[in-house]
Amino acid sequence: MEKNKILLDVNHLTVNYELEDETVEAVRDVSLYIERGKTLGLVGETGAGKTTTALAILNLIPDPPGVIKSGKITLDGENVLEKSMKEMTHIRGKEVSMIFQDPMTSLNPVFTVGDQIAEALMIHEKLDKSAAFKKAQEMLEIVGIPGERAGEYPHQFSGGMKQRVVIAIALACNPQLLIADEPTTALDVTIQAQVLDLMKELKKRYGMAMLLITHDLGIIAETCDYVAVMYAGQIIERGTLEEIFNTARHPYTEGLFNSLPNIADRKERLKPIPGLMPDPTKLPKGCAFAPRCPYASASCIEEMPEEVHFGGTHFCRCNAYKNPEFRIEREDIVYE
Amino acid sequence: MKKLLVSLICVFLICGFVFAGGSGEQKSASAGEIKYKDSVVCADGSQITTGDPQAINNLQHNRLFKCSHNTLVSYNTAEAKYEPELATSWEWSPDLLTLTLKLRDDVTFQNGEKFTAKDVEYSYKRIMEMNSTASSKFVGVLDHVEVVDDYTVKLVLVKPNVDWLDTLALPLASIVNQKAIEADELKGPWIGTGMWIITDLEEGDFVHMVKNDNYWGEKTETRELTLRYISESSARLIALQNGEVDVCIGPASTEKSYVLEDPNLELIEIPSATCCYFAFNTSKGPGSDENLRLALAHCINYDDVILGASSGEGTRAITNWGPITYGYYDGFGDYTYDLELAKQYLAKSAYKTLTISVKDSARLRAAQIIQANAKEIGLTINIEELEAAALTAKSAFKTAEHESMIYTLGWNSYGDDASRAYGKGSNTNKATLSDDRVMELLELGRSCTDDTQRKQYYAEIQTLNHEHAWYLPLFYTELSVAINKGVSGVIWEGHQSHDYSRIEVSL
Amino acid sequence: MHRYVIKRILLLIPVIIGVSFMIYFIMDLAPGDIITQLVGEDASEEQIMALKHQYGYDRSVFYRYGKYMLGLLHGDLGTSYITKKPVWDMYITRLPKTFWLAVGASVVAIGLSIPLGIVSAVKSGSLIDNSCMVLALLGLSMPNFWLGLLLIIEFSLNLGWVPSGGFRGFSSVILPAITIGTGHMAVMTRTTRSSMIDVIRQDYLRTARAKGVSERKVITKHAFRNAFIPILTIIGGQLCAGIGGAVITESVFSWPGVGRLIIDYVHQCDVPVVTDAIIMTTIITGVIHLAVDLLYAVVDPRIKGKYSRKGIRRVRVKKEAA
Amino acid sequence: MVKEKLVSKQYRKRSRAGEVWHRLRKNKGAMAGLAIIIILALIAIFADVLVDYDTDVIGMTLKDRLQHPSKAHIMGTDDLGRDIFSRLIYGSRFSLSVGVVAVAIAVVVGVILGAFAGYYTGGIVEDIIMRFTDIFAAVPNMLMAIVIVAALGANTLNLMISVGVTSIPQFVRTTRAAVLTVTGQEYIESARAIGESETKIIFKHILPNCLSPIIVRVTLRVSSAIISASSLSFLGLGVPAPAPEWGSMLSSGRAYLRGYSYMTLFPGLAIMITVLAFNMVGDGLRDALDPKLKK
Repeated sequence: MEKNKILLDVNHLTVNYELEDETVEAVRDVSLYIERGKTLGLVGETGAGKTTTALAILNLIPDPPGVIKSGKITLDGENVLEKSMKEMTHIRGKEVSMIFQDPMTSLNPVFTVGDQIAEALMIHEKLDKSAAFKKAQEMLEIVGIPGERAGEYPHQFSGGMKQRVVIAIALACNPQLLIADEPTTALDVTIQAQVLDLMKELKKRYGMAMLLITHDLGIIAETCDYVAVMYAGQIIERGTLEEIFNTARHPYTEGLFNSLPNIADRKERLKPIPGLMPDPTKLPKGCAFAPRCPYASASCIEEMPEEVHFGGTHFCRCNAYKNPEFRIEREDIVYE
Repeated sequence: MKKLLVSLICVFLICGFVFAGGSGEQKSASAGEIKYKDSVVCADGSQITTGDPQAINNLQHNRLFKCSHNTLVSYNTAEAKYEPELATSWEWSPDLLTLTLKLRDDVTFQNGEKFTAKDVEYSYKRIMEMNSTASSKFVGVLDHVEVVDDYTVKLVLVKPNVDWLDTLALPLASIVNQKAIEADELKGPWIGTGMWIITDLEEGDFVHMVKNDNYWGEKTETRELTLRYISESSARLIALQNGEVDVCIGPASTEKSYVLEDPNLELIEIPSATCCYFAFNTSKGPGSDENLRLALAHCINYDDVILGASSGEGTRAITNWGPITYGYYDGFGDYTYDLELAKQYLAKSAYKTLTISVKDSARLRAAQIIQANAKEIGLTINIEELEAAALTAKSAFKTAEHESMIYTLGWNSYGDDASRAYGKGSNTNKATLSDDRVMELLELGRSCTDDTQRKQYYAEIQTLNHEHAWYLPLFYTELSVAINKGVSGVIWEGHQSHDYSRIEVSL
Repeated sequence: MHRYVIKRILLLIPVIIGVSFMIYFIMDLAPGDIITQLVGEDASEEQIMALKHQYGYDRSVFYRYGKYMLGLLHGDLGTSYITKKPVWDMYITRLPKTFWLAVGASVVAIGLSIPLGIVSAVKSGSLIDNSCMVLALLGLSMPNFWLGLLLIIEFSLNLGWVPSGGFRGFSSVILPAITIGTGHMAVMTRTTRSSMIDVIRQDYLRTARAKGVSERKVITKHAFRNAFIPILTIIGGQLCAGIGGAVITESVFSWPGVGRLIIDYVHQCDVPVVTDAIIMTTIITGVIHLAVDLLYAVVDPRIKGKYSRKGIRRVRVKKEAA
Repeated sequence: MVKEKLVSKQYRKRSRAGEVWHRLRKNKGAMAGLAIIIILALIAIFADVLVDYDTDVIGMTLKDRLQHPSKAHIMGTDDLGRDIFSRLIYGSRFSLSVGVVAVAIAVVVGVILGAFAGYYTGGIVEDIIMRFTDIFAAVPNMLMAIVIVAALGANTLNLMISVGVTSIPQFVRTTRAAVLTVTGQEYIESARAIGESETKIIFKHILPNCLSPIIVRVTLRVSSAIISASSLSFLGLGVPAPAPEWGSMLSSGRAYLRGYSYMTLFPGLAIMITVLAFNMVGDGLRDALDPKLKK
């Protein structure tokens, strides 16, 4: 029973992109899990490996060049990576659905939105064409689009509407897990809020678990139960929403918060993290964040940091904590 | 690297299947009592464009019109005499200006109309007014036609012409039906009195005919006859070997062996009346210089020309005259191959270059060989390749802008045919000759009824040509036809207007 | 929509006039003398003069062209100088044969190239892809007339399976269709591949996969339909080329089609036949292009919107005077 | 330090041409094609040294006619006893020069017209140029070429002209499209702002930036020009005999298909290999000039 609480369990996942003359280590030894009905937020900069992790769950990493080098992904007790192509199609869209970043490009321009929603229903629910289309119209209503627009094509919809359609496709078959890959990044701020509210509401209604990928800490704060922070292909810190937001341990996480504008003190200067993420084809031997880290010591460059646990669910990967005295010099942030 | 490898393999495969050519399948001939094919197909390399006998005058059309239409008289090449066809008998007036013909009274056209003297009048009038290639044979020769009664006509000529019967035997002088033409201007002329009714004509493809069951003469077993156009000689022969056709005109000389090897096929070689010759434009330029002409005459290696131009399938021509044409004479013998003599002639000439205009590949090859021959005596020859129409225009009698050319002329059997090559104003007079004596001789020959005298006139023309080298005769093309062994009843003609009308193919 | 169709058809008219003018004049320039062709070389002066008058050769080329166009306006394509037949009749007997050849070639090309192109795109970089591309390149580089000859040698001469030429039923279409189809196939395979590769990278295929569509369907339904427009353009272009007459292939295979009609009569300086045949080709080509453009809208709904809008062809930019 | 590391090696100092050449060099097919073209060009240039025109190429030895490939004649002899190999070598001159000159004609005319049409958008200049292009493009290339050759008469120059003229529309359209994109760029506005003359802007600023699509089209067009030219020769509308143009060699071998298929095989292969080489280089150039198109 206890084991069944965990819907998705990713263990030591490593994914490489093997190009002609170089190898990109996109995901390095990532482990994470999601309990039923909960939301995990995956935060990180562009190129940190968030999307690759998500795609690996659906076994959708483009191959070539992507290769899952090692790891185990257990969904509802079954290893996803051992499934055949055909078995995977039964999982995709049925057990796990995914929403992609750019609604402009994630709908097929040559089919009506109704057909695109209905297709999932026809595959998984074995509905016939007209029944599926009817259900598709219902789904559109649910996401706030008049059902009669089902016969229209994606180019006739605005960005926010398209994302609603994408959500309708994803939710059409009541998946247990919804992976949302930066679902609002490409949208206007006002629309972002609407879409986010819609997702929250639907999540509640269907009792789904969700993996929310974003680089927007605000969204995380609003929607997630747990947060994992990724940097250069690794999860460098994980914990509950409160743990991360109130007692961030990793210097990078700290840096993320520091680079947010302070609404309370508008005159305060932003403190961005200096430098850029390392070239994923030439990752350093030690901590990938070391070159940018204000606390870095010589050992950071040489040694790969281990996970340091802080009780319960909270851990981070940082060599500095070998020194038990180490604490991040934290400023008080009022964040809501 | 992979790509290169694959390319190489492909290239080898291509080479492979070209060289790996096996021999075609063999069909066994069935024995038994003689049965005939219902449908016979004859293939040719030239296309038929019209079913109107008076619109055009060329070989492939003549073959068609010999099936579909009739003329008043016909010429039997084998026995060298004129035979009755729609006319039963004829008689010349003493002044050789009027020809009276008695006509058959049992002939109907394919549309059911009765054939009478009126049709002769209509047909000949139509030719005269038509302004076609055929008209030139009548215009200026025939004055008018008099209908004496239903079955008697009188043809009144402008001037005496002893060869007039020959013109009447040409397919262009076929008799057509007025009513049919007035009813349908396009397909009306298709209707004749012949054994074969043209049912379908797709130019560029085929002409289909069915047997006329009301034909007035003796009929064949064959029911349908198709003349098909297959332009490629190889393809034509393949079609014969595959049994798609029964007659293949002009198989390529290199492919004759396939015919000989095939037990179902037969090769017919016909002595040809087509002469290939070299013509100088004697009216101006280098061609007007007799020394240059003789220089070339003595330096050409004629055997090489035959070999190169016709793959050796030609016979040496001594005189520019048809071998079956009235008045043939070659008593003066060949030009000797003598480079020294040629050089001497050339030294006397002011010209050292000459341009040869040619149009098709066989003549082109001949020109190339002559070019190589001439080089040995220091005469530079340029070859100018022209479109058929362009060359015709350039070398017409009035324009005559060519310096020299290689030409082929299909000779007919009648004596006055020579005026095509030698007569003043004739566009096939490629030498642009206007020699007074030659013109006089032609005129004399035209109206001479005395056999010996007439032959002498023609011999003199040929001797003059040999002396002055206006035309250098090269060779007579050899004709061959590949046929299905069972083919019979065809009259093969040296001038290539074969008569298919009585064709039968035994099975 | 029909505004668009009507506009396109109207736009075809100046093109046809231009083409007719151009071809008529070029043909008229040709060195041959049609009159000698008609009456033969032994014709008398009077005959020639009469004919010159009859065909307007005693006046300027503009007169002849004007007369010709006047006929064309009345829907009369004129009569052939050589055969004296209405050119329309001559053309219309040839057209079906050319049409069958064009269709046969397209069937060969489409049937082979689309699967090959898709496989190449999906397995991009693999041995299969490389082989397909090399084959396509070879097909592209192979002169039609040579391929035709090779096919005749092998399949007609050596094996005796099919006729070597002429138009006689289905079996005779095979070789020429393959000959033309090979060249088309090469182009089409390459187009299919590159177009598919562009589409395969698109996000919406990921969406389709994520909702559980099988890989096969993702490619054949979702990707192919999006990749189809460039392929459609190529098909249209090749059909047009085919209708114009594959001159070379038609002469290799003694095919009695439009191409041979043109080449035969070009040699004989038959101005009306050549001009008419080319005009007809232009018209049919224009119609095919239009049909293809309309099909775009069926394949891709985004294009439909463009057709209904006015003045999409050219956006006029007024430049300010300096 | 860190920043430098992040600059991908692709963008390390290299001129655009150098960059293209670098990418092209990695494409084995294109390099093989280039090698073939260079060899063919050398053969064509030194054809006179390799074979003697008068004796080997057009000199006839009738006793040697129709000999199958052997040591003496590695590709056999033709119907007039001429060595096919020698003729092929000399024939490279015609095929290459016709292809190159024809495309040169088309490029000069097409690019100038296309540039003006693209620059003076919306004006009468564009209208006239594009309507003419439409008219030319409306007639199938091969038919157009046949009509032109038939009118001008069959010789090498006219062959080049006819093939060239039929290629013009493609270049007009390609150039116009490229110019249209470039004209929208801001540096053209600034050139205009500093008062440079329009002709100068077209030829100095716009055209050099439109080169890639034109270069690709040139290479690919040369290959189709070679095919067109040999097709015309095959129809008897090309280089007049006895010049050994490959297409006309093929055409004359047509009568000897049976039993003497080598007469058509070798010229056919020669045409194919040449065209293949140009196509491979063209493909390679396209990929190299436009990295987007590569996988």
